[in-house]
Amino acid sequence: MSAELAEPASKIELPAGVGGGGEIPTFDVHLRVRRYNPEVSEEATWDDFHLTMYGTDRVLDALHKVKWETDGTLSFRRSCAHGVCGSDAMRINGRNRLACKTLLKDLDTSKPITVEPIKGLPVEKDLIVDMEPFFQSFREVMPFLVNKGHEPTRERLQSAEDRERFDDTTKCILCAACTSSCPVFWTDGQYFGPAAIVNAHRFIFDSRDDAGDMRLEILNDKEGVWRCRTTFNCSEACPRGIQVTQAIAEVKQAILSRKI
Amino acid sequence: MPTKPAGTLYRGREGMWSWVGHRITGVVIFFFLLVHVLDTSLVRVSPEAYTAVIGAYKNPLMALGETGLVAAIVFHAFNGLRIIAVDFWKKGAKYQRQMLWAVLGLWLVTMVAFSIRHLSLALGGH
Amino acid sequence: MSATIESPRSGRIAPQYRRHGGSKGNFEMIAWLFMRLSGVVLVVLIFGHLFVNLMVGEGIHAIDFGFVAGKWADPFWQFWDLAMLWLAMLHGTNGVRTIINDYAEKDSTRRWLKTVLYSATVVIIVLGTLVIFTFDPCPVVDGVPLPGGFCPA
Amino acid sequence: MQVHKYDVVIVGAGGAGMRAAIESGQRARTAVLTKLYPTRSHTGAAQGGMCAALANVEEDNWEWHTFDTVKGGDYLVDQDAAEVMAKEAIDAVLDLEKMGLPFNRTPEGRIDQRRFGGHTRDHGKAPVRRACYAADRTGHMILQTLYQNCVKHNVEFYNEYYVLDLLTVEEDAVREDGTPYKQKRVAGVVSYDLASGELHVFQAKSVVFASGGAGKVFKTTSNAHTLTGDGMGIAFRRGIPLEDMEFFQFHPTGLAGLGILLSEAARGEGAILRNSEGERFMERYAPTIKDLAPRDIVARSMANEVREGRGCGPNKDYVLLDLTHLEPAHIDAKLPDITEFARTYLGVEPYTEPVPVFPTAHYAMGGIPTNITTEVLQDNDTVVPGLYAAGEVACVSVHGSNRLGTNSLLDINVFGKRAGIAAAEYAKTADFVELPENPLAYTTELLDIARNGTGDEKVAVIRKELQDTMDANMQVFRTAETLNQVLRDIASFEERYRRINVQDKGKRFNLDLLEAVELGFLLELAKVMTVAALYREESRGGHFREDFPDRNDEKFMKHSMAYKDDHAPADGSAESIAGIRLATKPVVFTRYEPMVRKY
Ligand SMILES: Cc1cc2nc3c(=O)[nH]c(=O)nc-3n(C[C@H](O)[C@H](O)[C@H](O)COP(=O)(O)OP(=O)(O)OC[C@H]3O[C@@H](n4cnc5c(N)ncnc54)[C@H](O)[C@@H]3O)c2cc1C
Ligand code: HEM
Ligand code: SF4
Ligand code: F3S
Ligand code: FES
Repeated sequence: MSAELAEPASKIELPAGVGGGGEIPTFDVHLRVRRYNPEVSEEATWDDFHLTMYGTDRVLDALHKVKWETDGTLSFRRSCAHGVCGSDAMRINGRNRLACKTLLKDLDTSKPITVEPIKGLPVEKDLIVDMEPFFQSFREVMPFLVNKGHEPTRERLQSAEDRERFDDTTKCILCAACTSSCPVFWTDGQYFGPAAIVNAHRFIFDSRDDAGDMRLEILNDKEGVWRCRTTFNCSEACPRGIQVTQAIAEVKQAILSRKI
Repeated sequence: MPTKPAGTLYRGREGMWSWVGHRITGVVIFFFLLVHVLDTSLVRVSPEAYTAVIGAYKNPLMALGETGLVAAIVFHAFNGLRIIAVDFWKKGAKYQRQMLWAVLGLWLVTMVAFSIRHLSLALGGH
Repeated sequence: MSATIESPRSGRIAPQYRRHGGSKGNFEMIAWLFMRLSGVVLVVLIFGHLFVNLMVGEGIHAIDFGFVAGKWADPFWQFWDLAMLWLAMLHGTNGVRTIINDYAEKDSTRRWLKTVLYSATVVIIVLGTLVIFTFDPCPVVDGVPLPGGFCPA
Repeated sequence: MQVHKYDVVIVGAGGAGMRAAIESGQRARTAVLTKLYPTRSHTGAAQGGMCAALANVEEDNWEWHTFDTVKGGDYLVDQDAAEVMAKEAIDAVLDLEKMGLPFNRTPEGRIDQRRFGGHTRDHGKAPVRRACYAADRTGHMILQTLYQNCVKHNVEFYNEYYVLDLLTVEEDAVREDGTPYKQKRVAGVVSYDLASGELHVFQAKSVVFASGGAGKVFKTTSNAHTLTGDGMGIAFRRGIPLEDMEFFQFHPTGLAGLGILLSEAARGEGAILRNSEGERFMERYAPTIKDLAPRDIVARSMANEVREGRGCGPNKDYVLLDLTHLEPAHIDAKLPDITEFARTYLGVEPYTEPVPVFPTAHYAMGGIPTNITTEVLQDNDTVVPGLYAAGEVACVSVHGSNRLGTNSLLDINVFGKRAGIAAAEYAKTADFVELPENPLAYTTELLDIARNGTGDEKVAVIRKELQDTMDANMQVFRTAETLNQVLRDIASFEERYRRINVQDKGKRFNLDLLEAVELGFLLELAKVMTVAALYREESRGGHFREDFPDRNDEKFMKHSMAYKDDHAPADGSAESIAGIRLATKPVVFTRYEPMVRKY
């Protein structure tokens, strides 16, 4: 430790309310969930649930409460419950969010909270969509390191600055919040989509990689980067705070400067 | 895929709505341009025909329409420049929102100036 | 008991999402670049056009055959309007092409709409170009100048 | 019935599963079955780092690493395995780098390394910088990099396929000494396709279990909702023993009520713990090193404060992690993740308010017993040919009674790789084992019981009660009394489990049904853990018995092995409780003699 810290006090006065006692604040929420089960009907419906929730609860907790206490058929994906696995991207009050990272108290609880599946991918049941087209686009951009030089016995060297160059796009958890928020992707689902471009970016700008040109060629496709209309929905939806539109712009420029 | 009821509208922010505006204004201008070339072509038919058609543009109602059209063009143009900045300026993406407010501000100023002059000319007559 | 069946959820893509063969060449890139370049130039051209036609002098009231003729007597304005015509039409056509690509659901509709679009574009560009170049400030029919003409005194 | 045939089937696509798949996929026809999309696996949640004695920043060597691992595990570590792991750690890290993992770099461009609890130079002389890391998301980068390489090598994934049963056959065999025994052999696995609700049989020459941990037996846990110990449960039900299940690591600083992990780095940077009276209580428990005492000691001290009524909050059930005396700039620079989690999830501003924390169940040291080639053992030394296990589901045992930080990401890479190679090599020479007659029978029945149940019990309610009793009685403090309480509770849960009612009767994405099946595994494992904990009348590493507070090498320097045995008499003796038979397995020593574990 550089700066020597003063030894903290052995005992301090805790501010009121921190030490304990009192009731846990609760509040009521009205959850509107878009339901769809092709085994029952081809028509989707809106289901309403009224719940009493606690201060630290997230939308995921509300969905769990419904599933565990009221309606076991409500289906949605989730795993880590703290925003690192990318399972539970869904549309909350009209915007793509991770249910496990959206606190109820940050939403306007005087109105119903709407929860819908992400847009543009085939809905399979309730909040579950078919992720295969999404992952297919990811796979198509060669999202892996290609190095043509011969393997060193130790690690390949990379300067801290070169490492920093692509740091932002390594944060992706493939949650699809970005791609399914993109108005261009909604139209016909052919667009590679921001997530695939983000993951191509991660390698194109990795100094150790030799296949950047091939990836740029892939994204120079008619369904590639040129379809992006800079609507910024992706950047705003990304739960990892990745500057997605910026990354797309960098890829566009890389293609241009290679061609010209 | 589920049919009815439709889901809600995606609640995009500045970026999405500016794009919607850009797209709509682009199409509007395009169709106007088609018509505008056609009517201008009348100068090849006869001076009278042209002057007659152009006369229609001078009608006060049309003056409002023209103002609307210019509003569309000005928005499309300024926002087009914003998009170009996002594409080519390093910090464009970061400041896209601020740039949109700048676009709207400039648009307002331009339109106020234009409307005063144009409407007073068009409606004032002589 | 069937022996091997395809692995159902790895690589099985709903048909409407399957991308059919990428485009060769750089057409989309060039179109994209063209939109930006033409956009910048169009700002100058269109704003100049609007300013001269609507803001200067008496504005729209001044516009009549004579006004146009006066302008096109000058090759500068001929070139100006010609550039504006071409750039705006190509820019607009490419823009609408993008929109058709986005929203047409079926390939056949797409082809249809684009045919209509391109035909319209060709007609308008050809027509406009002809008008600018073959424009006669003093049209004469049967030896008599048409009324409203802009004939040298 | 749908039957797929593969040389190798890998169950689980976390770090261990995908590391295995990369090796196996290039050598044999391989399928990876996973109940989650690979990138959703919980390996992605790991933050701190992965250690290897690269000596990039200071002198280090793998023997010191071995020693630290053995000592950290309170000498219950099999030392041959620890040697293998520490030695191969270096290649494991370099492999990942070559696959593209974006490690943080030193100014010279080498992989950077940092300190982590328990890792020392020269057998405990001073802390050493051994953990390789990628910002504060090393696990995420490992998971992504491995998935990327699976894509590169075209590994075949079956996503959202739940493996629910292991197909084995038994053959009569004779040991070298002439005693007859039943030799198990692997025929394949049975899997449930979540999307369609169909069962699929995967016939395979080798099966690798890499299905991760079982943290969901506890209420407060850093583990994902999906970590329900399926792999351990399946193996156990098929007669494979489970080793050292009493050892579960509790991390001191989980966000209170949520269990989300706040890295140990917080206390390293000067944060301290306080109780409801504002007192820095660690001064009482560990007067010299205070808040930086080992994980198990800190966790126990925290629990004791709460138990004695000095907990905070409305229910007085947590303590506080105080960072308010630190400079905000320092916090931002060193602890960005902590501040982010505390703000997002508790709405607490760590600059000015103390953060509510409580020990959180973190890591299962025990699991399916394997040897160092990752072959699964059906008893102390008989290998099940063709069956492999790696990662948190397995017990090699490199973690003994307490895992060192950063050793798990290492474990999954070293032994994942070994498992992939071994399974593929075995498949090259072996033949398919004939599937047992009616391979779906067991699974069909399992699902039917859950699906067609008409009782009035809810899965979520039983699960919650299970987790509550585990947190209350099986957590950092254990006594014979609390453990027996758990066993009584579990007995009643098991009875109620037979009367559950699953609401969703459909076939598509019936997660309701699978939660019921998962609860079955949780109950089974909770029971094994408790029985093993009851048997171990000593305190060692992550297992602390208040009624036996000392380590007892004489009696308990050995691994516990729990077998499912429906004929085990429920005579109340420690070795045999209602369906579980306990045995022991010797610990492998190579060069380090047990010493008192103190830092
Ligand atoms: C918050 C947190 C932080 C951590 N930090 C560190 C650290 O800094 N350093 C360190 O070394 N360790 C750390 N660990 C521990 C380490 O991350 C894990 O032990 C390790 O990642 C486990 O990897 P795994 O491959 O065994 O399992 P997982 O990554 O959990 O993967 C399990 C896989 O099995 C599949 N699966 C499960 N059940 C079934 C089934 N029935 N059918 C089919 N598939 C199934 C799942 O889909 C998943 O793909 C941390 C753990 C946590 C929780
Ligand atoms: C005045 C100067 C203009 C500028 C600076 C400009 C700029 C742009 C730019 C940069 C784009 C690309 C948007 C994108 O890729 O997301 C665009 C699109 C478009 N422009 Fe223009 N433009 C101008 C004038 C015009 C004119 C005169 C027309 C009509 C003829 C027009 C019609 C369109 C159309 C239809 C689109 C497509 C919109 C879309 O895809 O959403 N523009 N414009
Ligand atoms: S870029 Fe962001 S939003 Fe898109 S998939 Fe990755 S993490 Fe999700
Ligand atoms: S939302 Fe879509 S249009 Fe571009 S900026 Fe993002 S990819
Ligand atoms: S559950 Fe993992 S990101 Fe939300």
